[in-house]
Amino acid sequence: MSQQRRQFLQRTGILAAGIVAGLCKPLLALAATWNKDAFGAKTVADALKGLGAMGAVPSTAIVIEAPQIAENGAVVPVEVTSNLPGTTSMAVLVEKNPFPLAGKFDFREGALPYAKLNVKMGETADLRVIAWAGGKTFVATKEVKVTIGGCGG
Amino acid sequence: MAAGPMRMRATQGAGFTDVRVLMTHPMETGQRKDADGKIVPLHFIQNVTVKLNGKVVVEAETSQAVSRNPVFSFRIKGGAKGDKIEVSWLDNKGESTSIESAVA
Amino acid sequence: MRHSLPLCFAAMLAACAAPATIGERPEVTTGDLDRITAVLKRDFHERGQAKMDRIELDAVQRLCNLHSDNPPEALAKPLEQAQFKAIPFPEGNLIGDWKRGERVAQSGRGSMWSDKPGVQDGGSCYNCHQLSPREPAHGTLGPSLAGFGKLRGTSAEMQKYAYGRIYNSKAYNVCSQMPRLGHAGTLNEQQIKDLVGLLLDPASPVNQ
Amino acid sequence: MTFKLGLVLALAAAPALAQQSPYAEYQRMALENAPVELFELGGEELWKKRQGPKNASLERCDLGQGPGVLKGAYAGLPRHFADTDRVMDLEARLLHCMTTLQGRSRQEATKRVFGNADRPSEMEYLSAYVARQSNGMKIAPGRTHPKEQEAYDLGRKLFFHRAGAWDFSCASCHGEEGKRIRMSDLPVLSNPQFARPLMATWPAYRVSTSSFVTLQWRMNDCYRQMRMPEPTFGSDTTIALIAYMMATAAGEPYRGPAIKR
Repeated sequence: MSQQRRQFLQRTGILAAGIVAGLCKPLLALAATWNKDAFGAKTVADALKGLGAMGAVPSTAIVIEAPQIAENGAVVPVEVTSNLPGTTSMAVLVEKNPFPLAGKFDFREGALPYAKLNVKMGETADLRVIAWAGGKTFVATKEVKVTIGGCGG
Repeated sequence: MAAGPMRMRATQGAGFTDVRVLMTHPMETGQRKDADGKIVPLHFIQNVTVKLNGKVVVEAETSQAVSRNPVFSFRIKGGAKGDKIEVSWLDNKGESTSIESAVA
Repeated sequence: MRHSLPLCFAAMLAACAAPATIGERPEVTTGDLDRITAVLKRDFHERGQAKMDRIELDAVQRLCNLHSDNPPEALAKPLEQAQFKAIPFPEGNLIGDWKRGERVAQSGRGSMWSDKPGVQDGGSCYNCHQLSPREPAHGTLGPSLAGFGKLRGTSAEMQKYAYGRIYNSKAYNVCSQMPRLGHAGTLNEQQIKDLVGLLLDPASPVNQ
Repeated sequence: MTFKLGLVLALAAAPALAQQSPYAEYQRMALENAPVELFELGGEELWKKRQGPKNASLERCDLGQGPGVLKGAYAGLPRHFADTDRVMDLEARLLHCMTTLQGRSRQEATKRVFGNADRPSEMEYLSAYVARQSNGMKIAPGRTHPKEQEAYDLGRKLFFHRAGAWDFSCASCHGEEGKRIRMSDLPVLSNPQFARPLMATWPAYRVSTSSFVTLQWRMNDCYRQMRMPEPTFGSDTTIALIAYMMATAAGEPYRGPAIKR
């Protein structure tokens, strides 16, 4: 465990998280939207079309942190940050997955354009991250190699 | 863990509050076969919402490509000790869960 | 680089901190082997195709356990010869279909309690060996077999060697770490021929 | 003087060691983002849950540091317990507490010791919860009682004992430095240098199956892949092997539960 994580856990040890695990279905159902066209797309091109991000411009201001080699494709940690001023949304796509779009994050006033998640990757592929900023779309990619381990039995 | 606990930790970082949330969910792709060779139906979280003191700050749409038992981190500008953070999820079957805690 | 200088220092330090016996393979006597077998008989139970007779040691296992996998020549040779004699070499061409062989080489199934009884399509070859250079995810417990046939040709002698080595590796090196895949009933004659094809066929990816 | 130099060099080598595996970066990131705490939470609930014919919780269970003491308990196992006159690992001891404190039958309590992603087992949840309380404490299994020495010796012999349909011992795969199965590195578990970091991170969340796995499971699944019959849960054989490997890792600060491939 990293020093950082240990400190993190110690610091948060005092926090008694009040768990309010309840059903608030009607409220959420009303608020929720889910982009069927983009998430149902089987190719990156169709997913980008669904997102309205076809002409995204490459940008080094999008930072993708992911391992170069993943020991297992079932869990690939990905951390995305946009340093583009006025970033309102980011999307994470896994190029060779059956459905490439993994997630889209809308950041409202008060949130930083940052997200960390674990994604599944069927095979070695590029991660493609889109950012929306100032009415334009930007893109960055990073390859993650996925390997086979174990006895396979 | 088909149904189980949810966990959240909101901690102050350098100029932001780090919100780490763990969810118990199978995130089925609809392509996996169970022990009897039957396809396990598609079952995954579609929406994740983060609220700060009741106001929405992050709205996420997700797919079955997110790993089982999802773990997300988000960052909220500023954030003071005691601020209320609420995270909720909604899946494709209409099930949902939420968790609330204060910034530590 | 696994044997970098600082690493050796770390290893030395770690070794100093531990009792001298740790890490070494202990000497065992025939009495020890009998005691261990009795413990295993008490602590294990059959499951699926993995029956309790698998606990019993045969002559090869007994010899290798007694001599830390390094038995004297005088004991090893006769046993190797006996193992060799028991290999049922088929007549004629032993080069099977390398495509089927590749599937057998890729699969890690077979002979486990979790497998269906009977022969599965699994030789577990890539778990330990490099074969086709197209498969980067190969183990390193055994030697690389890339280019195996290219280097050795396809003579009847070589076919027989490859077949025999897969059927019963202990016929060539009595304490080899490689399973006796034919002898143990994990692979059948056709599957071993297909693996010979994978190793020797000039068209096989192993020889590209 | 020379010793000091060696120490400095060894310390300097620590980061180099961590860099050794091409997966080091993956393992660091995956651990930071792993759902291990969910299992610890589930374990805490089970520890406190009243169940069995005696309608009792496990809160008075003695894991070697006194009834109900969890801090450092895992790092001190396996060890000899006077009440059973037996060397026990965490899972065997938990089973003992389920049968004695909760009055459950051995058969019922071991009906499902290894779970899966859909339904983890009680042992898995409880192992996660108990192991966490040894975080940062040095691994120090019992080595003084004659039965502890006996278990260690048996474990060491078992580690190298070749048997079964494929003539394997533990050392067939975990006996030589720098080897791997497919792309998985194979730690030499008889060598403290490799046993220490490995044993310090069990039990663990296994990302390939999204399930939480314990050392009893690891022994069981290795024997499955060695083409042997099945070792009985909590048997002397499995405990002896765990005792041997934990003793080989002694002195390492425990830092689990962690993740595995």
